[in-house]
This record gives sequence, C-alpha cells and structure tokens, in this order.
Amino acid sequence: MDLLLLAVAAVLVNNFVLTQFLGLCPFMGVSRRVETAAGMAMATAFVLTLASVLSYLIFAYLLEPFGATYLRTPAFILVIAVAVQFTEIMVRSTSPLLHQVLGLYLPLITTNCAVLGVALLNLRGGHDLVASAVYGASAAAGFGLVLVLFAAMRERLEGADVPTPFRGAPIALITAGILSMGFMGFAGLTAV
Amino acid sequence: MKSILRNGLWTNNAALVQLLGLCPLLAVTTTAVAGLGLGLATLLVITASSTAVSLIRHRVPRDVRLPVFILVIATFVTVTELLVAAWLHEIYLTLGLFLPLIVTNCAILARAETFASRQPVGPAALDGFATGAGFALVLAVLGAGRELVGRGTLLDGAEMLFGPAAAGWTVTLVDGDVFLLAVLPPGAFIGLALLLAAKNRLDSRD
Amino acid sequence: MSLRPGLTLALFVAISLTLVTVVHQTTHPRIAEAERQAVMARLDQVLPSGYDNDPPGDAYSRPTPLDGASPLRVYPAYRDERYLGAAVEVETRRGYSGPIRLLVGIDAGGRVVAVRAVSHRETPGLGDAIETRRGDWIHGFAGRGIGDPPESGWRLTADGGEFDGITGATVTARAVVEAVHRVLLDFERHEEHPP
Amino acid sequence: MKTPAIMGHVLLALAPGAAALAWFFGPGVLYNLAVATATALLVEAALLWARGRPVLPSLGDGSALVAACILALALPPLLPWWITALGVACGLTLGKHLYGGLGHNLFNPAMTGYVAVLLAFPREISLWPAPRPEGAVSAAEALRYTVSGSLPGERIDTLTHATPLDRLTTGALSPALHDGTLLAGAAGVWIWVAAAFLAGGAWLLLRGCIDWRLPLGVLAGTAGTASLLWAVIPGAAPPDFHLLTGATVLVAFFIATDPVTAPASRGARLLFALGIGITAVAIREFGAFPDGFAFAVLLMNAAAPLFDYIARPGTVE
Repeated sequence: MDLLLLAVAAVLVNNFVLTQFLGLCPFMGVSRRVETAAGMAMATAFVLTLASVLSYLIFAYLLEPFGATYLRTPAFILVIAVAVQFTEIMVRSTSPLLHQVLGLYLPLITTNCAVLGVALLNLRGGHDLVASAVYGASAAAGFGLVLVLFAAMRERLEGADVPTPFRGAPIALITAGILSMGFMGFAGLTAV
Repeated sequence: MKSILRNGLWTNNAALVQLLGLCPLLAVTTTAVAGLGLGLATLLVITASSTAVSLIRHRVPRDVRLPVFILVIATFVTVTELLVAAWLHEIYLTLGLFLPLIVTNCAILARAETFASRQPVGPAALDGFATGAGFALVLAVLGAGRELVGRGTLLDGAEMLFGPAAAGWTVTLVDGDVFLLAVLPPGAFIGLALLLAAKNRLDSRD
Repeated sequence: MSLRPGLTLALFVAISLTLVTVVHQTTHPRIAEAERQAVMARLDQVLPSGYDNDPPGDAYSRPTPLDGASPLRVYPAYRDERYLGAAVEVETRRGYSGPIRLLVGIDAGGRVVAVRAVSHRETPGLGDAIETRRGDWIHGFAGRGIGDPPESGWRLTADGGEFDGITGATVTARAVVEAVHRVLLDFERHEEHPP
Repeated sequence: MKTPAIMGHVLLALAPGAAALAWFFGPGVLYNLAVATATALLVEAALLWARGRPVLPSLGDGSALVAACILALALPPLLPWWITALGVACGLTLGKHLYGGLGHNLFNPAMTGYVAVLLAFPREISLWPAPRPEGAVSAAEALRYTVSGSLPGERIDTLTHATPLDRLTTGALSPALHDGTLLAGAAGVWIWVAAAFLAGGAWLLLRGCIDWRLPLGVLAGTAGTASLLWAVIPGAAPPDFHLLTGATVLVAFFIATDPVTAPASRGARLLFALGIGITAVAIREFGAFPDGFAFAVLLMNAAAPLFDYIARPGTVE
C-alpha cells in the first residue's frame, strides 16, 4: 500500500517534469514525435530504475560505512555514466532492433537531471532498496507519460497560427504550464 | 573578448536561447534571492570547470574525455555545495536538491566540450564566466518577476545571501498574495515563456 | 598504449577525491555548527527562555498519541538541572494533502509557549496560513493549556469549540488543533523529566 | 451550422442553468456574467488588435462570449470583480490567442481561466453563499462585495456555506451518507441547477449542435467510477451525488463538447469523455480540491491529440 502511494505520488502528484522540474532538457528537446518520445521514455525508464538501485547500493554499502556521504554527487554521477554505458552494451548485444530504436537517446540520459534527481531524492526520502526501485520506475513512468502526451500535442501545434514571438519554445512552455495547472489537481491524492 | 561576453550574456544565452539548464531555472525561481543564489553557484562552477578543462585539455585522451569532464564538474559542484552549506546555510536549505543537480546542467558540459577543451585558459575562463553570468541573470530576473507577481514582494530573504545587514532590503509592494499562480509550478513555465517571447520580440526589432 | 586512458581516468578520480575530501575536512566543523544553529533557531521560537542545556543533545523520542504518525521527538529544556519545559515535534496525518509536522513548545506548567509549522504540503493560499510568514493564526495557541479552554473547547468554532478556523482550510486548522491538544494531553501523562 | 449560429445556440442553452443559479444563489451570478462578458469583449478586441487581425468579424463569432459565460457560471456566485476579469483574461490569452485563436487552441479557454484563478485565489473561490431561502445576501450587498471584495463584519459569514462537495472533501458528509439525506435540504437546490443545465444541454443535443458521445461519455465515466468507488470504499459518495452536484452536467454538455479541444475521431472522443468523468471523480474522492472537473478537462484536453493518434480512423466531421 505504501509502495502504491509512493508510485501514485511520483507519477501524478509530484510529477517529475511538471511539478519537480526534473528532466526538462530532453522534454523540450526530443519530444516532437510520439514514436521518438516513446523510445526516449523507455530508455530513460530502464536507466532510471537501474541507476536508482545502483546508487542506493553504492550509498548504503560503500559511502555510508566509510563515512564518505559527502562524496555522493560525484559517486552517483559516475554510477549513472556506468549504468548508461552498461545499458548500451547490453541492448546492443541482446537486441540490435531495440538498439536502433533507443541507441540515439542513451548517451543523452547521463545529463538528464531526473536520473541524478531520483538518486538524491531516494536518499532524502530514506527509501530502502525496494522503495528506491519503485520510486525510480514510477518517476520514469511519470516522465514518460508527460513526454508522450507532449509529443502528441506538439504534432498538433505545428499547424497552429501562433504569434511570432511565441513560436517554438515559448508556446511549448505555455503548453507545459497549462498541463502543469491540470496536474495541480492531483494535490492531496495520496494523503489518505 | 567583447564578443565572448555578448555571446554568453545575450546572443547565445544558455537559458534563453539554448534552453539548457531548465530544471534549476524553473524550480528555484520562486524568489529573486533563491534564483540569484543558484545563479551565483552555477556561475562559480562553470567558470572553475571551464578553466580546469582548458588547463587539462592536452593531457586527456579522447576516449575518456567526457567522463573526465563530468568528474571535473562534479568535483567543483561538490566543493561549491560544501562551501555554501558552511557559509550560507539558509540558502543551502532553500536550494536543496538543485545545488547538487548543477552537475547535470547541460550548459556546463556543453561549454566544456565545445569551447574550453579547444581554447587557451584566458578565453575559456571568460567564456565560462559569461555563460554563467548570462544564466544567473535569467535566474534572477525570472525569480524577481515571479516573486513580484505572485507575492507582491522583492528580495524577500535577502539576508540569506547577503548577511544580516540585508534584512531590510525586502521591498513589499503589496501586502498579501497578488497572483499566487506565478509562484506555483505553472507560473514557472509561463513566466519563462513570457521571457523568451520578450527576447524574441527584442531581437526581431534589431 | 590502451592503458593510458584508464590511468588518466584513475588519476582524475584520485585528484577529485582528494580535493573533495580536503574541502570536506575543512568545512565539516562549520557545516555541523550551521546545522546545529538551524535546529536551534527553530527550537528557540517555541522553547521556554533561559535554558542552559543543549536541547538537541538531550532529545529523545516516544510513541505518538496520534494515529499512524511517526514518533514524537522531545527536546527538553533545563536551567540548573531544573525542568523548564520542552519542545515537542509532532506529525499529524489529518492534513489536507499530506502530513503536517509541528513544533509545540510547552512550559513546565503544561502551557503552550508557541506552536510552529515545521513542514507541510497544504494548499498554497489556504492551508499555508499555519506558517507564521503567511498568517497569525498559529499564534492563537500561545498561553493555552489543558483546561484552558476546557476539554470541549479544544475544537474549531465551526465544530462547537473555541478555536477560530482558517477560511477555506477547515481541515488543516482542525488537524493542527487536534495535534496540539493531543500533545498536551500526552505531555501531562508523561511528566517524567529525564536528567 | 456556422460558428456564430452555434455560439448563439449555446448561449441560449446556458440560460436555464444561469437562471437557476441566480434564483438560488442571488444576483451575484448576474454580476459575474456581466463582468465576464465585458472583460471578454475588451480582452478579445485588444488581443485581436495586437495580433494584427480584423477585430469585428472574429469578435462577432461569439466564441469569446461563450467561454466567458461558461467561466462565470463555473465560478462561485459571489466574487470580487477582478478575479472574474482575471480569469477571463487568462483564459482568452493563455488558452486561446497565444495558440493563434479559435480553432488552434489545445485547451478549453474557460477551464484554463478557471483553473488559473482557482490556484491563484483559492480562498475567494472556496467561498459559496448559502442558497435560498437561508442565503440572505441582498442585491446591494452582493454588488458591494463584487466591487470591493469585502463585506462588513459578521456578514462575511454568510459566504461560508459548505457546498455538498466541500463537505465530501472535508469528511463532513459521513452522517448524511448513512441516513440517505445527502441531497436533502439546502443541498437539494443542486438537483434543480443540474436539471436546468441538463434541459439546455438536451436542447443543444436535439438541435445537433453537439456530439452525443461527449456528454454521454462524461456522465458514464462519472457514474461508473462513482459506482465502483461507492461499492468498494466506505465513505465514498453514491453515483447520483456525483452526477447532480458541482460542475458535472455543465461540463458534460457545455465544456467537454467544445469541438476544438475535444479529439476529432469517434473512438477518441469516447475515451476523452470517459477520461474526464473518471479523473474528476477520482480528484473529488481522493484529492484536496472539492471539484475535479476543471482539472480533468485540462488533463484530457492535453491527452486529446494522443487519443486521436491511437484511434486514427473514423474522423467525425
């Protein structure tokens, strides 16, 4: 039950993109086609879950016992880089098809602040191994949901007669703003 | 030299033109002081890492260039985080997660990769400084705008950044909330959109 | 030849670790002090004045009287070994949109010194009126205690009690009044004062 | 049918609901309508001018008036004028003209404006006067509140009547849940308000102005989710309560049916409408806001292009 609440909170109430502002660069940069957005979402979901588990393990079994918790930022970013590399190698050797779909996005994920953000938020929330994995996966689901929704909206926006100064990024941000207003409605959903 | 400054501050502004580092930009700009705080921390990190990357540019083999750059940035971020925690503890608490997340500000890696790793120390440092200043400027302006429209105040909490003497700097234009939406998450997106549109409008006039 | 990249990376990891560790060693005492100050600044708003002990150092936990919430954290205050009162950090789960954490300062006579909201997720513009920077409502508890108002008065006026509600945030106000009342009752029952 | 004709029909169809609200909650409803329409005309003209578009033809299509009236009827019946005006201005600017005007917008302008002011002025928008006969706010008092945003001393208490949805959110409904008096007494006026909006909506349906899938989907989504929760969760409200209170009927017939912001294909329209009902009931039962329909509309507006993408074939003209 607690894990379910944690998941709902991460997907809807505290949506990573719209209320916590994590993962915005790929959100603005990549999401122009529904297919590419879905590919990006899947790649990110995998790395995010893997990285949040690995970061937890590193923190609990390496940094904490040695009293070196202040090293968490460099340690986590290295873990994330390794996780991204590992994912790429694994995907390439097991499924060339999947690699074709995801290959392009994998290197970008290292600088997706959502990944480091999840690792740090897991620490703050005092999550254990299972909760870290669930939180990572649901954060990724929330990220993917918004990414795909947004890609479909931007396809429709391409034909719109947007005033010149607002073409491109500004109207995308306005759309994100109104979508974020919609997500504010989920406030308190997990207070039960 | 002038062109480097102009590039970083306006023409190629990391936040407004390249849309890099949006996460902290939108997350911490609920007040001018918080925006400025994170802006200055980013400015420090980006100047230091651009300088360092330029210094080591001939010694790092191609294959490990990226991991080394990220490591350099992560080191400066952690050092900055520790310094802020020690001397500006309240700002440290306000910025929370977004202080360590400076690591993933794409603008820093982008400058290291495209500029600093190819230029001598002087221009590299200046470029880092200009990019960081441009970013800090946008953070402060967006923070000030949201604070003003949302809460009707300006520079609330200035003492967190500038010491106890600054406690009186807060300007209260309206008592009570004005248009609360501005300091909520939707206000961040809409505020930045308005800033971008304003810049587009100004540029198209030239 | 292929060793060079690996060695370079290892060298940079070593440099980075050393640098961060050195800075950590230098700043550590200051950070610890700043953290203590931050805790003390919060406690000082609710603790009875004139204590000479270290309340965070003497703090202990005990089970909460509120359903499903995390344990109470009690920060006792003494002067010359004489008990002055305590600050009690309490969590209530009856908030509108998530747990509310409060700091309730109580003097040795069982009266409220002050109440402060530590953290909450109440609606901006409504429930956040429990913060001192957003409203005066929370000051209404100062000087109250068990019997003042009487048992039946520890409710909102809307529920027949003596505490004003917060317009539009009845649930938040109700949760806070209930939490403060329960903490006072619990405090009365546990009047043990560990040295 | 041309746009102005449809908009004329919609305005007429809103009249019974507006009349019912004004009858039960006093003349504040009419003040809201007046402020909203005046602002809408001004803002629409200003934005058209700023975008260099011909002002009169676009102003005459009536879409801004319809959005303003829907927004005015969704807001509480007594409100300081600047909140109503800001809502209309936000709705028309953010929700319509930044996207290039009517036909290009992704989000319903009325609901965009409503949510903007709901988040910005949560206190004012949580205040509802008690309905007739208890609610004794005179026309002069209502005018005074609309103009100045305050009522003298004790009178402000007349504004703090808890609507049935407020009582659901604050958990004050539980006794009524057991003895079946949910919509008795003062709460009973909501049945009349719902019936009045339903009458207008049914007329629009008969005239062929709206696609039947949309209102039906919203009502089915609401009733279905409410029934399920009612059966499973103790303390949840029954389906008739969810259908008859708050903005359910208004949204089903007048907001979900906005052809620009609803999906284009049939299957997608059903998904969209069901989604509105489901999301709204979930927010009402579990969330912090009393009514979830405005949020649900924005969220489903956002999902509409994706629904269309999934259900490509079978476009409704």
